[in-house]
Amino acid sequence: MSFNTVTSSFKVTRRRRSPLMEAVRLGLIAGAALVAFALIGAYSAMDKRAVIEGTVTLSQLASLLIVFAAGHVAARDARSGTSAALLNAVVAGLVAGACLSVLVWLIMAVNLRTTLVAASPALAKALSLGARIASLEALAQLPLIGAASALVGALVGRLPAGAGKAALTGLAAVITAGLFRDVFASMLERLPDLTGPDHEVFGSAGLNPGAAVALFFLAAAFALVRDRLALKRGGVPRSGLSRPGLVLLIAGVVLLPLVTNDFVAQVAMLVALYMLMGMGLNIELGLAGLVDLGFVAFFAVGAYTVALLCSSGPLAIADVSFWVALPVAIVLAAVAGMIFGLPVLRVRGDYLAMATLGLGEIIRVLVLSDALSPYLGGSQGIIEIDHPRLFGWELKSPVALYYLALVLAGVVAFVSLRLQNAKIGRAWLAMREDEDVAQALGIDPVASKLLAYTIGAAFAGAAGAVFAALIGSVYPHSFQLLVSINVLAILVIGGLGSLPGVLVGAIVLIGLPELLREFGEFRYLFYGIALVAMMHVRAEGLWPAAYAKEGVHAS
Amino acid sequence: MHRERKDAPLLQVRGLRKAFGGVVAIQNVDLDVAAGSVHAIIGPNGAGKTTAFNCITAFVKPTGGRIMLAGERIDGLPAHVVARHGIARTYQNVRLFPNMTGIENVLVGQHRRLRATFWEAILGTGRFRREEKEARERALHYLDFVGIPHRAQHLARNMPYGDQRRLEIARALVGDPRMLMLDEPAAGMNPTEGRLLVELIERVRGELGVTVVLIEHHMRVVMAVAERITVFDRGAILTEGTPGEIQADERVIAAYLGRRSGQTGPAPEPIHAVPAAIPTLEARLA
Amino acid sequence: MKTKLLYAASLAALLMAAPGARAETVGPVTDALGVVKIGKGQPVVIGGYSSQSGGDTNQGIDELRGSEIAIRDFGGAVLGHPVKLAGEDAQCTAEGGQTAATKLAGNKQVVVVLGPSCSSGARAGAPILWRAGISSVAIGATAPALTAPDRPDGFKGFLRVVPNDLKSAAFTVKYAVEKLGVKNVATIHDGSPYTEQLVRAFEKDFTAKGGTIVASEAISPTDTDLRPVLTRIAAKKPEIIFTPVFTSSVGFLLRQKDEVSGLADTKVIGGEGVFSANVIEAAGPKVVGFRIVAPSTDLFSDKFPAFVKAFTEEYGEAPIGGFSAYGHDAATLALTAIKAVGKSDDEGNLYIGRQALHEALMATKDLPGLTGALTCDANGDCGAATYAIWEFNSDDQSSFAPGTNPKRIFP
Amino acid sequence: MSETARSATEPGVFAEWLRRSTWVDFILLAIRIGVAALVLVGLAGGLAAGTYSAADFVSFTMFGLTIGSIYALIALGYTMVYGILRMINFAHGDVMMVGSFAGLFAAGGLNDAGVLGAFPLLALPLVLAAGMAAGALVSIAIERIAYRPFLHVRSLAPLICAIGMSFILQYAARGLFGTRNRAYPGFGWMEGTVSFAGLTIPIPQVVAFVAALIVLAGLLAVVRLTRLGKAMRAVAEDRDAAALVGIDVTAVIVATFAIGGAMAGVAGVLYALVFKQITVFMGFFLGVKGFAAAILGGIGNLGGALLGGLVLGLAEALGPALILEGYHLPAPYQLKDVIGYGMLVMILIFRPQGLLGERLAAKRA
Repeated sequence: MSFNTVTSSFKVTRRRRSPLMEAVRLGLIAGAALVAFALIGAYSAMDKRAVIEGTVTLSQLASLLIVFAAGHVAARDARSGTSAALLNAVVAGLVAGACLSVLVWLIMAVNLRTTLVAASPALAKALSLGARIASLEALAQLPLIGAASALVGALVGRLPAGAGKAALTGLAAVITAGLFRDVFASMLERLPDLTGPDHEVFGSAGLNPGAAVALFFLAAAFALVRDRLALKRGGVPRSGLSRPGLVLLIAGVVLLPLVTNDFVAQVAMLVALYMLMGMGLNIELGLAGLVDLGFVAFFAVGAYTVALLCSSGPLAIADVSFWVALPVAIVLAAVAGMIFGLPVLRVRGDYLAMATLGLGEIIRVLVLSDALSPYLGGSQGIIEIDHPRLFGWELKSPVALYYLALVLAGVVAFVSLRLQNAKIGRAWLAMREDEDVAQALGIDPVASKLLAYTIGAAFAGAAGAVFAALIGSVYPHSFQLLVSINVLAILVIGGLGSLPGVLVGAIVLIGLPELLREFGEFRYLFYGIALVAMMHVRAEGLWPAAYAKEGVHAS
Repeated sequence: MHRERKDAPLLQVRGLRKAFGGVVAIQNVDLDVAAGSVHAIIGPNGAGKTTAFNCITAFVKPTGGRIMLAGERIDGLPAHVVARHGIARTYQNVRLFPNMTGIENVLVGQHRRLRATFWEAILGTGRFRREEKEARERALHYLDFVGIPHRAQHLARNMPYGDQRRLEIARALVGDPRMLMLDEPAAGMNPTEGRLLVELIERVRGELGVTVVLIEHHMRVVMAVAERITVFDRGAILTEGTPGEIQADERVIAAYLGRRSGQTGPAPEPIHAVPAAIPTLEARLA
Repeated sequence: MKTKLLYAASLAALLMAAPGARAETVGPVTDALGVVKIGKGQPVVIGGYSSQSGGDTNQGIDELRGSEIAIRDFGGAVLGHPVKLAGEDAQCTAEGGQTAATKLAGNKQVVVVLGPSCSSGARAGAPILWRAGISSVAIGATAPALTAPDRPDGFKGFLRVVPNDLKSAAFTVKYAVEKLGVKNVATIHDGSPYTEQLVRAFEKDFTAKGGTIVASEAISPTDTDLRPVLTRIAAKKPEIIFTPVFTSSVGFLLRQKDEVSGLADTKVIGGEGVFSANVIEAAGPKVVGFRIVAPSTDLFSDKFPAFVKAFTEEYGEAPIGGFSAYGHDAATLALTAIKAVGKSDDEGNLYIGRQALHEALMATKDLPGLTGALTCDANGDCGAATYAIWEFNSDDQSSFAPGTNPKRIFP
Repeated sequence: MSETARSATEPGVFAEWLRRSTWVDFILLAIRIGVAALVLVGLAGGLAAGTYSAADFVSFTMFGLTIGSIYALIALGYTMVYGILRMINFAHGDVMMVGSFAGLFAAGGLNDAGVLGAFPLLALPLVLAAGMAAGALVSIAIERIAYRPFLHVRSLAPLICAIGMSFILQYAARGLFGTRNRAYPGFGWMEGTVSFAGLTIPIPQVVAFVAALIVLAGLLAVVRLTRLGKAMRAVAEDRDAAALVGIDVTAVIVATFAIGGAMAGVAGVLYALVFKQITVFMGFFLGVKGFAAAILGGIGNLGGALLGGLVLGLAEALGPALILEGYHLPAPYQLKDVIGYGMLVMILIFRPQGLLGERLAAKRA
């Protein structure tokens, strides 16, 4: 049964149905999503986190949004008039809510827990929203709330374009502020206290209700004003990121850790590390078209090199400065790339993906093994790695190390750009476009792929070196296949072959999930959903490479 | 360093054979292309012309036989090494780098001419910049040479078909080949474009001194530019000679006619083209 | 100009970010490391970090669930304030531990932190928390170095309720040598820092006592067919196999052991990671006769079944490993200390001094926990550390109850 | 004339090889020699060490065949889908996990209904059917979500989507069914063992091996004898041409995914019957191994999938004992994945068509 609920929510076939049937169908889809959300345990977990203090929890918000979307879609049907559209939305909302009611009733009436562990009385209690568990009142209120939320969704869709957009902007602002409470709260802490102690914007978990209302109207007003201005200038209100957007983004990347707390700096640091790796893989995959799932191996080579050279622990083979170890790490990673690259690069496409996956796993298993543990520490890793020193300063805090990673990322971006616009970069692109033709033009495919692979590996080695210095210890557990998959996903989400895309991808896939770290058990579930959704909505990535964009406009 | 004697064959093919599984595509192909000449290969569809091309440019590995360019064996070498010996080609169904611009396509064609190293590129040294600048100028020059100077900044995939063909020729020429191999360059062209193509091929041979081998169905074009013609039929060479000899050869006409009756979709042009080409040829010779 | 400004700004940031808590007086409390003020009706926030994703998810989720049950058992409140557990994901990696710890350290309301599950995370995370004045009570980090007398200053704020590997290894050796009188032992670890370290400690102790390690093998947690490695072990003819690996591997090991000739009479001794009902399900009938080294809970044996019952009701499944009990004990230890040092003013605000809390934690003595009486020593080891050998005697999962199944057979 | 010229200048074989080869070929030859030397030295050392008796080696072989049958079952599903789409279904291993759980719940239901006790022989087909149905359903969903929208674009989207689906399946299953290890029921008659050539083999292992053969035969029959099979082969050969001659390509692909998913379900249930316990995270790496087996045998080749699975299983079981033992490495079985993946990499480099396959890798490129 559970599988049917999961799959049925995806079966969106485009058949002509009567509007009412369509509304019921949408309601059922939303209901299935709600039930799945509850049954995987996400509802209970997220119910502990408030978005608006004492008013709305994260799971309630998510549920409301699902129904909101269903109502929005139900009312979008162009065939029906406003009242009919609103009625459709209400129906969809009622149905969706009713699905949850049925779930609550089932939980209490039948023992589902032998199969579905999350179908607990606690879940039923949470879904009863304060009423007596599974009482008539509790069961009846869910469809009503659903209908209301769907109605709002429909209304927002039926508003004049500007107003609707403003409402959505306001909503988005409140949700963002509530979700990323920790970031904004830490920023506010650094500002002089303007609002006074009794008017705190944030409670212990989320926005305070008053602040939420104020924020909603502020953001909505801002959106309205911006649209007006844009219209006045004769432009179409733009969506998506533009050149000023890029400048803003970079400014944010550079400055954010300064105005918030160590945690944000730490996350930014991880984002910068993944950017480094992403740019390495971008050379391999984005430019040369080599799918590499063993990328983490070079990250490991860099990290272990620094660990062995800079540790004061028992396994150290030297105790030199980080600045000496860094180039060594980069060179060794590059050499490793060359050694692995040579044999595997004659393989193409998915085969290459599997061959590199195999190589990455081989490296991990070897590093972990008892056979090599006298040299690499096995599962105990290498500890007591010194932090880098710069003019007598020990780069120890997340902020300092973040800037170290950022500077390296800048250098790597510069090198990438230079190479892209040189003979070798053109050769890579040509190889990606049509390997046979490129070869017939005199490009040695193995040599140029090998160079791409080597350079990519070198960048990953640099990331690994910083990683070791940041954590102060390295363990084989940090070099799982997941890291390679993460980097690959960053590239695809950001836009293959696009440097700004790497930045955006790293922020979206590494930065945002980190801020929701407390829901770690659902991290990869949402990660998976995000990957799939992204491919459907915007397969070319959030910030596609310039030429791809040009192509879209021109054709 | 490779100075070709005008009379010596630039390309020598001996006993070339290629089989795909059990199917023999070509066999016993002997071919001599004189340096500085324009040599056409004609024949009905499926006669093995493109397979021979692919063997010469190392796109496929020959099953037997040997290929020599200016006395050096090139069969069995990887395609990029063959390219470095000085063979450039175009493709029956244009194969550009669709997501790269015109100038980028031509720049890729200069790959083996450019000397700046990887480190020079990263550091942006003077030599690198000079070379890049010169390469761009050269690329523009060749775009101009083939007649599409205005396409430099367009994505290859957005260009009209005729321009794509020209771009492909520019990309092949820019690497200073000794021999240019054109696979049906006039396919899909109207008579005007065909004439321009003839002119272009003449200039390639005349101004650049590049030997040209072409596969072509448009007899008008073939008879206008070729000095020698090799006729393929059913995987083997039927005959070889000057345009005049070929036009007089009964077997050639029979081969075309014979194929025509047995085949569903051959090139419609040849039958009418063979006689119609004669005035053009005479005009050229005069 | 712009770059100069930026430079100045980053320097300023570096200064601001520099660690160091200062003495602070808030309300009625003065404390060397700072004071947490909890407004009237506001929750007391206890941080938690454990492995919520990645390969060790089961263990990490179990642990924080154990802590949640402890908070419930404590009445859900301390000194009139509700208790809130802010659980973070430490992923059982160093960087995960570091990130989670940084996040918790950034939250000024966090009073104390429970966790992490893994020594790698503790090594990276504990110093960060202590720099922010926050003590941490580890649940599953067993590396001896973390509470060694010569540990770095950053680990002063680190306590743990799980006994370190040396204690459990020493006890196991004692059992093998004194009770069983065996000479030849094989060991298996699964490449995790915990099992490897424990196995190494055991091997060292056992060899010192005159025993021989005939085979020291390793598997991977994702291995499903252990018969080849068991065949290799069988060739060395050990009397017992010591392997503190986790539930899946134990299940495969026990089920497949009898398919390998020559091991039928070789006893397997597991670790406390499988002190749970789930190992009965995983190993099926072969669990009978399986022995594990786990805390001796006989003093409080009525508590443990109650805990398992409460856990099962809350989460729909019984604890998967043995570490949920440590999660419970860590929370109990922390709440007891908070209760001891928290001071309320007339308006109902609660004040907790960080240094005072740390001292109260370190002063814990004979606190009744699920795993025994908790007493902290000078280095932060609070584990009850009274071990026992338990033997499973039934393959009925519902029969899991320390005392009956598994039954304590030593001492 | 040319004949004589040819024979006069015909160089020796070595000179000819030297002429044709580039630096890459030299290095690859060096790698070949190096790997061969490593294996041979290890082999000699391993045999000389004499750690194991002949009976041990017979046991190793049996273990290898058991796990190999499981790999083969997974590989069969893989190879079906890959043969048609030329895309890795990264989530295939997780489909197997879903099938395994579906079988578990079916068995639980049957047990509660008393069917298991009353008709023990009926249990296996019913449980298998449940696993197959669930596998097929999930697999069809994966096709719909991850593959169909990207059928006509050359991009990484299907790969990324499939990775996403793999995460979704694993973690949704974790949320729904919990993290604990689940014991799989035996069905009475499956609990026993059979004796064969002096070995005592548990019945489920025999069942798994036989099932792999039956599944292979069934798939071969489908592909060779049915209309659907013909259509599948046509689509595998050339999707566009198949569409031109009136084959409903989408339907064929869906059917292929369904069959592949059902095979994964079979693999899941049999895996569980052999190894007796399952968890929600078990699928991913088994899937990778299954894919390795498919490549080893020659992707798209059904017989190859079976052979590849068995060879991979044997390599993992025997490799450490035969090769690593010779180097006196501590804990050689920890390195069995090095052997498994190493074999995969070597096969990809030196014989991309696999043991039985045609040269697809080059053809596709």
